Amino acid sequence: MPSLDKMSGTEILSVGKKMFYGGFAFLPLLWLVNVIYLWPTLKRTDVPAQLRRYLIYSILGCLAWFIITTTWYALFVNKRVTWGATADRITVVIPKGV
Amino acid sequence: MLLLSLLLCLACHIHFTNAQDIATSLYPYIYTDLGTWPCVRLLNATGSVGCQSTSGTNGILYQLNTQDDIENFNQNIPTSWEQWVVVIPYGLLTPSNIQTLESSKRLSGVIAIINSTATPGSPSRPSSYSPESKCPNCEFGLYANDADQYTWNPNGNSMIYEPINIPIFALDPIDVLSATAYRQIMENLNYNIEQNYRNYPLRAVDFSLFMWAAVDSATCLRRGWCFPVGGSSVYSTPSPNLTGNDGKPIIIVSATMDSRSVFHDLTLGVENDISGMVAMFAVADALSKSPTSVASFPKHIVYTLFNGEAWGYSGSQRFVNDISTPFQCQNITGTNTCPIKGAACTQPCVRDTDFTNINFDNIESVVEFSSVAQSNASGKGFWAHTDDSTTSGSLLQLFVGQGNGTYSIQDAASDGVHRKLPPSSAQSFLKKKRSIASIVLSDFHTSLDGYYHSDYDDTLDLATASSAICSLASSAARSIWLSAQGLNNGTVPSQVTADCNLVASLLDCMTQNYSCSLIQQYYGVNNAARISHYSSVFSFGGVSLLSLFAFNFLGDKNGVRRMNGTSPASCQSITECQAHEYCIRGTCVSTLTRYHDAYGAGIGYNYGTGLFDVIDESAPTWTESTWNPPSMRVYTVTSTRHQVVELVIGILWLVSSIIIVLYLKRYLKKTLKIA
Amino acid sequence: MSLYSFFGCMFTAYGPLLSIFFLYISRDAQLVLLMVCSAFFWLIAILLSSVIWFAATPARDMNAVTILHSVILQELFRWALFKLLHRAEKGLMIVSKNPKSRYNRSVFAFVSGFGFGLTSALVTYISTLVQTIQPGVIMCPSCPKATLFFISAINTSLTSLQHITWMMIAFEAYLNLPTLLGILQGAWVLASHFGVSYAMLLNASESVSLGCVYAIVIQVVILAISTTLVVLNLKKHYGAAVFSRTQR
Amino acid sequence: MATAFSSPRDEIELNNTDPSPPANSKCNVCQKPASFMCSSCGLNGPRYCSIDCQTQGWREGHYRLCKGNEQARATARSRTPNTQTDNTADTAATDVDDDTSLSRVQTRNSGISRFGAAQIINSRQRRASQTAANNQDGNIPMVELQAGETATDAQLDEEEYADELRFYIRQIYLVIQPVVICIILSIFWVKVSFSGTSDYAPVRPSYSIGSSSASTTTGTSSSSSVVSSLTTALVIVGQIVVVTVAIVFFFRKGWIKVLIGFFMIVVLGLLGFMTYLLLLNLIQVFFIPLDYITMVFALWNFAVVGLISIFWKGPLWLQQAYLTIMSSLMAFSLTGLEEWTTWMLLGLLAIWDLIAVLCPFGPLRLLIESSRTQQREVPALLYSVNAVWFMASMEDHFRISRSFLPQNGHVIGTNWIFGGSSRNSSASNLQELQAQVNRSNAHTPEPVADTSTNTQFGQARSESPEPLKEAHTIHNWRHSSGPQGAVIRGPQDGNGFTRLRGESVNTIEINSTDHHLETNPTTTLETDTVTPNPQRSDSDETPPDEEDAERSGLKLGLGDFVFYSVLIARAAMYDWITTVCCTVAVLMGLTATIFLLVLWKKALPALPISIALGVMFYFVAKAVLVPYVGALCVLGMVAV
Repeated sequence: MPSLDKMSGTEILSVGKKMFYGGFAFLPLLWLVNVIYLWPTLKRTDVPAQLRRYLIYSILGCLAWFIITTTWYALFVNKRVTWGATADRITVVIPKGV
Repeated sequence: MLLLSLLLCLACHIHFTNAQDIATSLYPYIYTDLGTWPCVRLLNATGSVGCQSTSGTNGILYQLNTQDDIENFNQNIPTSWEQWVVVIPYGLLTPSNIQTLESSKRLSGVIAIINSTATPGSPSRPSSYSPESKCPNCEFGLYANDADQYTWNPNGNSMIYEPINIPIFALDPIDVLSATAYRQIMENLNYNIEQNYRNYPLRAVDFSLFMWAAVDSATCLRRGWCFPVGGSSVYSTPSPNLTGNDGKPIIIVSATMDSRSVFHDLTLGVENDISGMVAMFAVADALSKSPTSVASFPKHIVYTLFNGEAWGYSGSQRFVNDISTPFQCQNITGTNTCPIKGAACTQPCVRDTDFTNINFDNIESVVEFSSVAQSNASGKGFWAHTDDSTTSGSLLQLFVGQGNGTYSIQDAASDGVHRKLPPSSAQSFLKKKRSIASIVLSDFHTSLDGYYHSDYDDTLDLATASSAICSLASSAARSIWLSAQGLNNGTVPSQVTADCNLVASLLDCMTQNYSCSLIQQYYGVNNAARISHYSSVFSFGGVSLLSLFAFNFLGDKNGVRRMNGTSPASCQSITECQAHEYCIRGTCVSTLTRYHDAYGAGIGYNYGTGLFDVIDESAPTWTESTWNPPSMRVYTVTSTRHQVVELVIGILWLVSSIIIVLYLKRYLKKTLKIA
Repeated sequence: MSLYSFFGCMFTAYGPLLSIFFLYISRDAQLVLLMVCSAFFWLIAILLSSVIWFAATPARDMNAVTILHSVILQELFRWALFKLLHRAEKGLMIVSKNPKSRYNRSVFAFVSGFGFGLTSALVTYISTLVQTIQPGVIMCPSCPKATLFFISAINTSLTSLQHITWMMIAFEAYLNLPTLLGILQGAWVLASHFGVSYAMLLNASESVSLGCVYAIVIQVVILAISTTLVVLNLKKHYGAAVFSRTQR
Repeated sequence: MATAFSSPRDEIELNNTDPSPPANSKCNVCQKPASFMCSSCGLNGPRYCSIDCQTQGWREGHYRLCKGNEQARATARSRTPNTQTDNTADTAATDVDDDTSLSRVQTRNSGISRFGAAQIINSRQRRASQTAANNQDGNIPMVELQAGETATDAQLDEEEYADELRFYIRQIYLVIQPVVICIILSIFWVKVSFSGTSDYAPVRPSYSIGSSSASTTTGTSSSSSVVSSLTTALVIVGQIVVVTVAIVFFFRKGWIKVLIGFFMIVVLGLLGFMTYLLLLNLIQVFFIPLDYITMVFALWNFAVVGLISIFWKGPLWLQQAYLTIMSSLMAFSLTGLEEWTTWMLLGLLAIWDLIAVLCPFGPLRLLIESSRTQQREVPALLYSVNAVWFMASMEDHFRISRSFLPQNGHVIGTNWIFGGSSRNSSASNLQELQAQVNRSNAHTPEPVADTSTNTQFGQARSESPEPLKEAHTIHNWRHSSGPQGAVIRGPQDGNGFTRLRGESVNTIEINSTDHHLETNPTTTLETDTVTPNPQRSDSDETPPDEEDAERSGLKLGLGDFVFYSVLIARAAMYDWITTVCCTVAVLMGLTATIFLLVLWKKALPALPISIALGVMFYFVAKAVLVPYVGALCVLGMVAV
């Protein structure tokens, strides 16, 4: 795995594109990695301009997922008791005493 | 080299297995573990009651002796940031007091002293302390729907119905272990008092009392983290050929087998359950001595000892339901979750089906012994409580007539106030069929015993109690002997008299010395001095010590010995006897004495999942949570100020060293071009 | 106790070591390796000492005896470490950031002393430190107002610093051993090591009141003397320019 | 483990021993046919027939003319300020455009050094008497010049030697960091999940703070369970052996894709399942209410991203984090074994590694052989006695021919064993020859390193097996020696084996062919002594980056990581003192190699040392040290 600055702009673009499309498989983390990984290369001149678009989309998708998951989790934690048996069924390890 | 080291280590490891890690070896120098009697969490259909705490709740020991101390706790505590564990007399353990203490935010736990005999000067017991509600179990009783129920327990503070989020432990020096715990706590408490709670280091306690269950019975049963409160009732009858369709009326002679209190390990209930149980035993013994066998009488006599009565009449309600509803057994082969081995029926899961012989419609009258120990000496004599003077008038007259001088039996309604039945199993029968004649015999008239369902209910004057119970048992036995023959008066043979020595020894066995000679006759028990009368949790086929004794005793009194020629057929174990025979006191006895399941009527066993679940929220659904082993330990603590000082010193030391190192580095770089 | 005293004790015991390590040693791979090596040597010494302690069953609870052979073993391994480093010095010199620096030898001594100090601090105190998270405490027998945990922390910290100075003096001593000076310096190291260890017997004695204070005072005094010795040595070698470095 | 490489390198030595000295060059001093040249002046410098002649010639005044001397001084000067030994020097070289003498010198030294390791040692020992004086006080050129004899050699030796040591020390250090992190992680897992409140801990020993001591229970059980645990350990090791053999088989068959697929699955499963187990612990210990939806989502992200970043692309730190976490997970899951099983397993595994690598028919060794004969990349399989190990450095597979050598703490062992063996095997003047040639190459004019032309050329050449083999191994070798573990980085993607090899080869080929073009008589020698040039060429064309150095550091191979972590996790289950002891032991095992190197010029692989020390320390500490400390230091309050 070569470090980025050894890669040509087109390669970087393809990497970014692959990671972006890969992220649609419920992989917001991949989007995040994509951004963190490739963002510094945006400064480079030989990197095609589309890359920026892909990265921005990745950020947006990542944010969307983040919001979704956090809201869901908050909902779950607070409503767990009231949901009763169904909540227990989807709980991994039911915490004792609460 | 590797192998060498391995061998070497093998050797040293095998030789020095006594090695301890530092934590283990240091532990005894810091902590003293004490035996504990916690108040635990119970749940019902609507929520949870009792105590719980996550592990590691700790605080400095602090003594509160009087009500004023509690009121002024907030002002008196020396520092406003430490946590305290208050040591209070059990009598001050009331919801309001706990609330007052908790409101100070400085309370982390409570230690309640029940018997403070070891320390003179500490406050004595209040005349009455009952943690029960003012009308115990009324919501499950016969008069649940009545507009104005009589409050039988006016001085009840319903402590046992309080959900409390701090740990509460009891101290009661009744045996060696608890005596050490008591002494330890007291010594450390006195040390703190000498230090005036200000000169650190002081002595602190920490509890762990972690309850698994939460929310309510339905939830915890579903999660399998709690079990229904209950046990096994015992019923027995002298008439072996009792069947449902023989048309003979049935007289139920009943008593309660269990009691209740804040600390289940200490539950004894001398007044509440033991006295009545002993009285019933005495009656059974007296009637068994009748020259003409009671089995031949025109009416059947059935003795019933109900378990779990303190928890919404669990035993009696279940018994009544089972005998009043037609029993059909569908034996599910294959997926059969009935835990009982050799069950007569796997669904419903029952040991035996003999209870079907008791036809509820044939039940004519119920005679129940409530608390009859006369310990609260409110005027010698007993009171006969009835639901309705018309239906049970004749029975009442019979009993009143049989009462003798010193311990007379009076009609509780004789003062013109009709209070109906006190909390009793009879209510369960009448709930099904109001026309049953019922009479509840008790030593209280207008209100329940002052220590009703309290941990204070643990002492009695053996002489007075035994004589009282003895006389009551005699008169009751005579009354029942008569009524079993349908007579209203007549001469009862002198044999039908309670054996006062038996009563005395029974009382002794039940209260203090469970491994007494009387019980040793039936089966071997050793070093079981005082057993808890809390019905504990129900398990299929499980039998508590009390049920075991009741079964053997009643079976012995009501059973028929099989004679090999002249001598009774002797046995060592039940395997040596024929079917339907039991090996009681070394002889094979055939008797109609059975256990019966007793747990909340609102709880049902789910044969699909093999778990219990709540089927009726209105009926009693009490469950007890599963808990990690509770622990309480004493140790020394320093003040928070002291600890903060340590922290500050550490930080200063660290920062200064950092500064020195940085300075030297720069200095060396600058001057020496190195480092 | 609580987290307060946990961090308090931790910073007190390991503060200097941590700051020295992260600010100075960890920046240089070679020094780290050197540190590990000397740490290893101290560990061997203490292991042997503990084996002796275990074997000598009757003398187990005589701490004086234990200290005796423990200190002797430590000094022996200090010497062995010196021998080792002396052989490797050439290599070390080459590898060091500035091979021709005249101060390398002192740096090596310092770092290996640090290794000794670090391991001794870890082995002797870390288990106690973990105990401070739990609520209970043990009070120091000689100073009933202070906790055993904190007093031990102070001792640990001082002792680790002592190890550094001892190592620097000892290396100096071994270098010019045949001479009287060398012998004297070596003797001082041995004596002060014994002094420190035996002084700490006061901590646990119920008879001597405020024993822990005496112990700490003695430690500080000895530390000061050893530091001045180090300073003198360094001055002798490198002139006044390096005076300040020796405060480490 | 990497000691396997002693063999191929030996053989290469032998391959290159026979060539006859060049005919057309005469010794400047004695006019015999010369086989040596002044390393500093290189091809256009004077030629000698023997050391003696050279030293004579030096005395006769060559030292005045010799460029190498000045440059050597330049080197000495230029090296002192920069801390980052060679990397920064190289970056400097690149910042300053191309062929400034500085860059050349730097790269030359860095280049030579790796290669010359063995010879340096030998020549050192040979000349111990002479250099003794100089060695005492650093390597200041002037001193040596005054000292006179073999100034150049001595001084260059010093530098090469220093390069060696610096490189290895740096490697070890880079290895130590992740090892320590991994160890800390495993300790944390253990402390958390054995804190008693978890039902999901791999095993529930009767160990709990304060209540009961582990030793009593294990002690009672130990004597009886030793046999059973031994069998268990044997079973596990057997599985590992089978896996290894299977891997070797696949590899020889050339089913690389199968291997990759297999290991991808393994990694996925590991990341998924082990993380799941650990998660169960954590959420139970900390009473976290977690629902399956969230958990599956999180696990899926974690595992897949890990897979991608390990096998394909991702930030380096992320990759390293994954590898470290994974090894700690592995160690954690291995703590589930019964105590004695763990010890047996550790011992047996260490032994098995040695066998697999050292004995002539060890699978790993065979693997190397085949990798050489078949010119197929060995992804750092060497650590892979188990899947994790292999996976540990899978990304190697997709990188250009990167040797596993430098990435392994045991490299030193390799080099020195190699040095020793070749010393014994071949005539010592061969070594001298080599040494000389090194220096000579140091001065060969810089070849035109034009990548575009190189590529075709290389690919054209890359069919010929014989030079290829050399080139290939040399290449590895060079990287093994590259002070910053630098690699040729070029356009490449997942499946670029041939291309990568093509490149890696062609650089070599180019250089060697340069010399061919120069019709340098000593070509055959140079083909493998040529290392400096490609080193320089690619380090010129590509600024070396810290990443690679770190990456190579991490390449200790999670195999070792897991060994160490298991050892210390097991120790952490008893007491903190044992934990400290075992940690020191493990680090010492890593460090021992470097010190043995510095001391006796020979080294052992680190792993067995660490394991042996660790196990021994554990038991001694558990049986003796802990009560000792408890009595003396904790209660006696004596800080010895």
